[in-house]
Amino acid sequence: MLHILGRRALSVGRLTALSATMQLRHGLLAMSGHVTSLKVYIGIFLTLMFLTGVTVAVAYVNLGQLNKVVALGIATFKASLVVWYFMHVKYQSRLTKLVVVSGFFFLAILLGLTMVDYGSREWVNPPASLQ
Amino acid sequence: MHAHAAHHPALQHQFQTMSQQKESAVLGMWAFLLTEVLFFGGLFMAYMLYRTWYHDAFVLASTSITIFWGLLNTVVLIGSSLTMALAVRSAQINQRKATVMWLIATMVLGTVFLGVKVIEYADKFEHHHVPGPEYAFIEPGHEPIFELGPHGRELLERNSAESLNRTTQIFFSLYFTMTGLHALHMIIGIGLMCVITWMAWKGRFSSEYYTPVEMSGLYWHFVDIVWIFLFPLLYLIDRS
Amino acid sequence: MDAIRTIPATHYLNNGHGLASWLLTKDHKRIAIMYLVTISFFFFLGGLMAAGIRLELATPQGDFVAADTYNKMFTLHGVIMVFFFLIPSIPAVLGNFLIPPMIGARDLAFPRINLLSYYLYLVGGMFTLGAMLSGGVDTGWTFYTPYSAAASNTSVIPTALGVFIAGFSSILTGLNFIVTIHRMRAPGMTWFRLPLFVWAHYATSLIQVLGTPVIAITIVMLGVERAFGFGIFDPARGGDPVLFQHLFWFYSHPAVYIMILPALGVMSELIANFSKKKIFGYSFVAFSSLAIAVFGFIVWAHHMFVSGISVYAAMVFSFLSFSVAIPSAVKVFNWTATLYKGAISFETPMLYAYGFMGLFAIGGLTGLFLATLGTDIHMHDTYFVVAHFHYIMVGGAIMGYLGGLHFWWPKMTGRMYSEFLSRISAILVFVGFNLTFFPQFIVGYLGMPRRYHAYPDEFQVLNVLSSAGASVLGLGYLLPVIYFVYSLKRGEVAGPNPWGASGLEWEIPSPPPTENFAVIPRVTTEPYEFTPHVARERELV
Amino acid sequence: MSVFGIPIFPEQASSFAKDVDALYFFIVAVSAFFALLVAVLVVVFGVKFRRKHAGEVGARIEGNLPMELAWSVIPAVIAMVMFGWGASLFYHLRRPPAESMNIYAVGKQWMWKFQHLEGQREINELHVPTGRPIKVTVASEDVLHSLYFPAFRTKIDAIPGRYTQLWFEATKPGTYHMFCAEYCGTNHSGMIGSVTVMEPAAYQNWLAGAEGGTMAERGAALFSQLACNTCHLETGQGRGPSLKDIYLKPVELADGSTVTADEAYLRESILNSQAKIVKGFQPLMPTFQGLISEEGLVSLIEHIRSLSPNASAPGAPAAAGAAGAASPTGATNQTPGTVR
Repeated sequence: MLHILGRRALSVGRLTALSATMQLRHGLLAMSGHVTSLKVYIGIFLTLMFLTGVTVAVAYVNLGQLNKVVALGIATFKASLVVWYFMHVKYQSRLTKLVVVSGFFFLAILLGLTMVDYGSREWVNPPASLQ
Repeated sequence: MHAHAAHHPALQHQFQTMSQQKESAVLGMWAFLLTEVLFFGGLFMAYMLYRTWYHDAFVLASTSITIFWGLLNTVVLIGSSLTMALAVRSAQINQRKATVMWLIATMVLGTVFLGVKVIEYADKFEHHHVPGPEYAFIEPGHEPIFELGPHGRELLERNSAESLNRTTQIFFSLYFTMTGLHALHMIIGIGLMCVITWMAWKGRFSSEYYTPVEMSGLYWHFVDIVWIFLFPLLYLIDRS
Repeated sequence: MDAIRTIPATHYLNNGHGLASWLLTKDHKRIAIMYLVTISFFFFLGGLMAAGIRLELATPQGDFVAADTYNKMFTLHGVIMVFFFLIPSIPAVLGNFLIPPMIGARDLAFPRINLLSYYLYLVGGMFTLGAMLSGGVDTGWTFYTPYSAAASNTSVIPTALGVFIAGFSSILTGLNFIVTIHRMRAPGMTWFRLPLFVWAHYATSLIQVLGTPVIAITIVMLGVERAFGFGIFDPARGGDPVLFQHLFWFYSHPAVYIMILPALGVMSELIANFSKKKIFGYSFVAFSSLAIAVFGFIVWAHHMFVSGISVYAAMVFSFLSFSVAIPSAVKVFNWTATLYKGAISFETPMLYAYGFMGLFAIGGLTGLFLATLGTDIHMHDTYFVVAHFHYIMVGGAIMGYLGGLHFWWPKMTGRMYSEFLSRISAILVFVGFNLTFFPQFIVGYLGMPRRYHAYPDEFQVLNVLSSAGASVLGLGYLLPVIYFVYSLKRGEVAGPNPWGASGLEWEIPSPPPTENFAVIPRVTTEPYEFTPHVARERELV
Repeated sequence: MSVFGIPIFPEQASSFAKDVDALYFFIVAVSAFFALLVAVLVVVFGVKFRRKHAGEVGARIEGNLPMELAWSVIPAVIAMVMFGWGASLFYHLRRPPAESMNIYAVGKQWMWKFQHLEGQREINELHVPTGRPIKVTVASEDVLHSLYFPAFRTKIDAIPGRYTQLWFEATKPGTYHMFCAEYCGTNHSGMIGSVTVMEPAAYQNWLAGAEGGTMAERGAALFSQLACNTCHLETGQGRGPSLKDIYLKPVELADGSTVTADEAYLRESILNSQAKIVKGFQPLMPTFQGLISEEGLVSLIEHIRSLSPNASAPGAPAAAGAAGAASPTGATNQTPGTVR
């Protein structure tokens, strides 16, 4: 952060110019949008169907702890396909992509930092390495 | 107004150009979906915690749910995502009738999904799998009313009926809250689409202006994504 | 000079008459005025509750009202002040009014959604009022489980529903601002030419969009638990009541920044304009707003150090909590440096700005005691905490709100208020505030817990001081109502730029026309450019 | 400490009160320095750079990077000092010494109930000796409460469904406040009590006034009253495992994992007996959920503890795990029971 701040303070002019370019770009970008071909849509649909089958099938195979990793991995991949193609993020501005990513970033903060508490509740004694 | 911008009837007064208007709508919709991610995120947090705490109960409760209905609904919902995407595409390329048709197809599939949900809920009501005073997952001393998974017997033996009744209730509380809110989103989506379909029928959209179709599409796909996660999390815990 | 001090023939206030022209308006300025009226109502309602609380605490015995009534009073005080006053105050009134003209736009990106968010706010408020009239609610504004889910027999669900609905109002306002700031800036209005007020609102909006849904879902879970007997947080069903606190504070800690960040934005405007000087280290101040917004999301469990979270989690969160202190400190230092070699004058808004600097500094610094684990164990849930957050929220957010309101009042109404009375009011607020809340630091470290209806005798003197201060503070808050209302008809005509301030909003007439700008301006200068001929001084009475 | 008869500073009556206050004064000093610095600068600038005439504008100063960095980094360093100091003190405050004396506290709407091992029971009053670390294990029968001793500078929430704990070593005889610090409903402020710190001899005298036997004896009575003794034979031949010498010992479970038989585990096993089945035994024990009060529960645990004369008093925050997440072994067990 500080690094960025520092650079910014040093070169007000450059960044101002940069923002001006961004302004310009937003005017040109994405007027009537990208028309995705039927083939892509059908292909994505079939992939999603296939992955649904895989996720059900895998549930019947005992992979131990890996089961939930695989299930969530497939779900995440499916969701990404929907976001990327059906929701046209592929053809959207970087800002939209940033918005999508930040949603999951903040969700990760919520889940991750809460689990910091629950994950260490049973550390009755500090792990040997800390003692 | 800027002189060079062709004054499209759908251009609102606060905007200078159609592209500015559309970009605003897209960003606004995505910001809204961001909100939705965090909204369901709270439920996923609770789910994650209790699944770790009450693993046995979650496995048993998950096995008691019929995969068939969940799978059917997944297919239906992904199908509806396809038809929705095609509706947007038709609007983009000025095919009014196709737009209306695909929108109707989407609504039909959405309704099928809700119908299946009704069947599933009714089943749970009948078997007292709805949390509350009537709740009973397993009658002490009785065989469970659902088919046990491969480890089911073992899980059943190492937990008492009382403790399972207590902790599976958390699973079903989350099940009903998650699927209930998801279904509510679908109902709102279908309502939204009724309006959009009517607008499409009236010829309000064109390759110049189809933002409302696209926005409802984004919403609908998001609802689909939520289900893509709910399906494995609720239906598919450890069937091996 | 008098020639330019006129009220234009048509402006947003007289463009359309009758109730419907207000209730169905899509003009961001009219919506801002409707918010102003409504939140003022809630502010005085919440203030009434505060008066009841301070009256009760004047004696140790708990003899003014019954314990139940007292509990309902502090609950409603908290719920109303947090959700129906502080959170909407600056964004919904000043932000709504000023962001479009500041960035050179005709309106927000989604005027209809703006109106919708006002009505959501109103409906949420009605639910809460309804809950109050139907017997009140006694859970505290934090709604902690299992008390709220199982033990309390008051109107928890209607109140929570009110908060839930108002939450969506907040989300939609934030969403509208984000899109507006991204997409509606006039040509040449680059990110680094934005007034810092806009930066602060952008950061605030991020929190509103990202945080509010989490409390919404938490309320839903609480609601289904209470209404249908679902088990999620209930320990009797194996749930964890501490999970509620995690989810609650994931929103409610960042919510503190929803309340204070816009006030920080107002401060930057006031300090720049009343010292006629560019803000020192503009980009640091701008980025510190974003840093506060983002870091605000990783510190929440410092509200839970004695709630039974793990020792190690407490350490992680304590460490992270200090990260928020740095950008806040940076802001204060930058404002101070801005004053250096400025051309400072002390009209009422600047008095508020000075008051704000002092109170916000104390509020922020006392936060260090609570982020530090060793001391928080003793201070948690005592009056020290109460004093600390009132220094931030009342001393910070409300001082910022009032300062901003005094600064932009001529823009909103076209008229000036009494400078004499407003200065008196600013001084009363500052003195009354310190008298009310400073003793609470002391009584807090002595160990007096918060939410106590009766307390041990030896705390009485400090409590009486606090109650006495509250009456001065109350007077300070009532005065503006009088001179503001008076100014509407009789106030001196202000003209477009009575302060000689910089910023696009001062280049349009006061009150502005409905469309703000007849021609969308083209921006060519940095923010806070003051040149001698631009700085027109208004002679003071 | 008081000024003109107004108290302004609480008594220091525990071994770590001085440490907490030292950290407090350190932060006060830092805060006062920065608050005064800003206040003085703001006032001086306000006077010195007052606008002299209409139309005057401030000097053009954009910013100064070294200064910005200085006032970002210096506060950051000071903050880290506070964090480190606070965290190490906190660690000390949260870990009872191994030789602590046990007292059990149960919060309920709206009173605190205490039990001493020797059998004394008190409501809203607590008697403790000086010079010995005392560990208070805290439970709640209904909603959240928080046990708070300002003079000792410590508090902890009472959470239904699990145990939490705090400890202190009283240093100064006298009577001090005891509060409930977490809002718990109508008579929240009615949960004010007092803690009386006594010289050890006086405390022994006070204990001698106990009626109805020690806590362990009460627990033993309850043990047979609930017919626990019919299965939990000391020989280990009964239908339930022997409880002799199990306290704080590892217990192997049916699913292959191991837990430590601490208060949290014992509590869970009584209330929700099938949560963690001991290896080699059938899940036959009835659930005592709802049949036994929090106070009875702690007596039972105390009885079980007394069957392990060689186990040292717990030195670690055993209760913290009561509602913990999955055990580190990844065991797939049900967690804790609760009393309603």
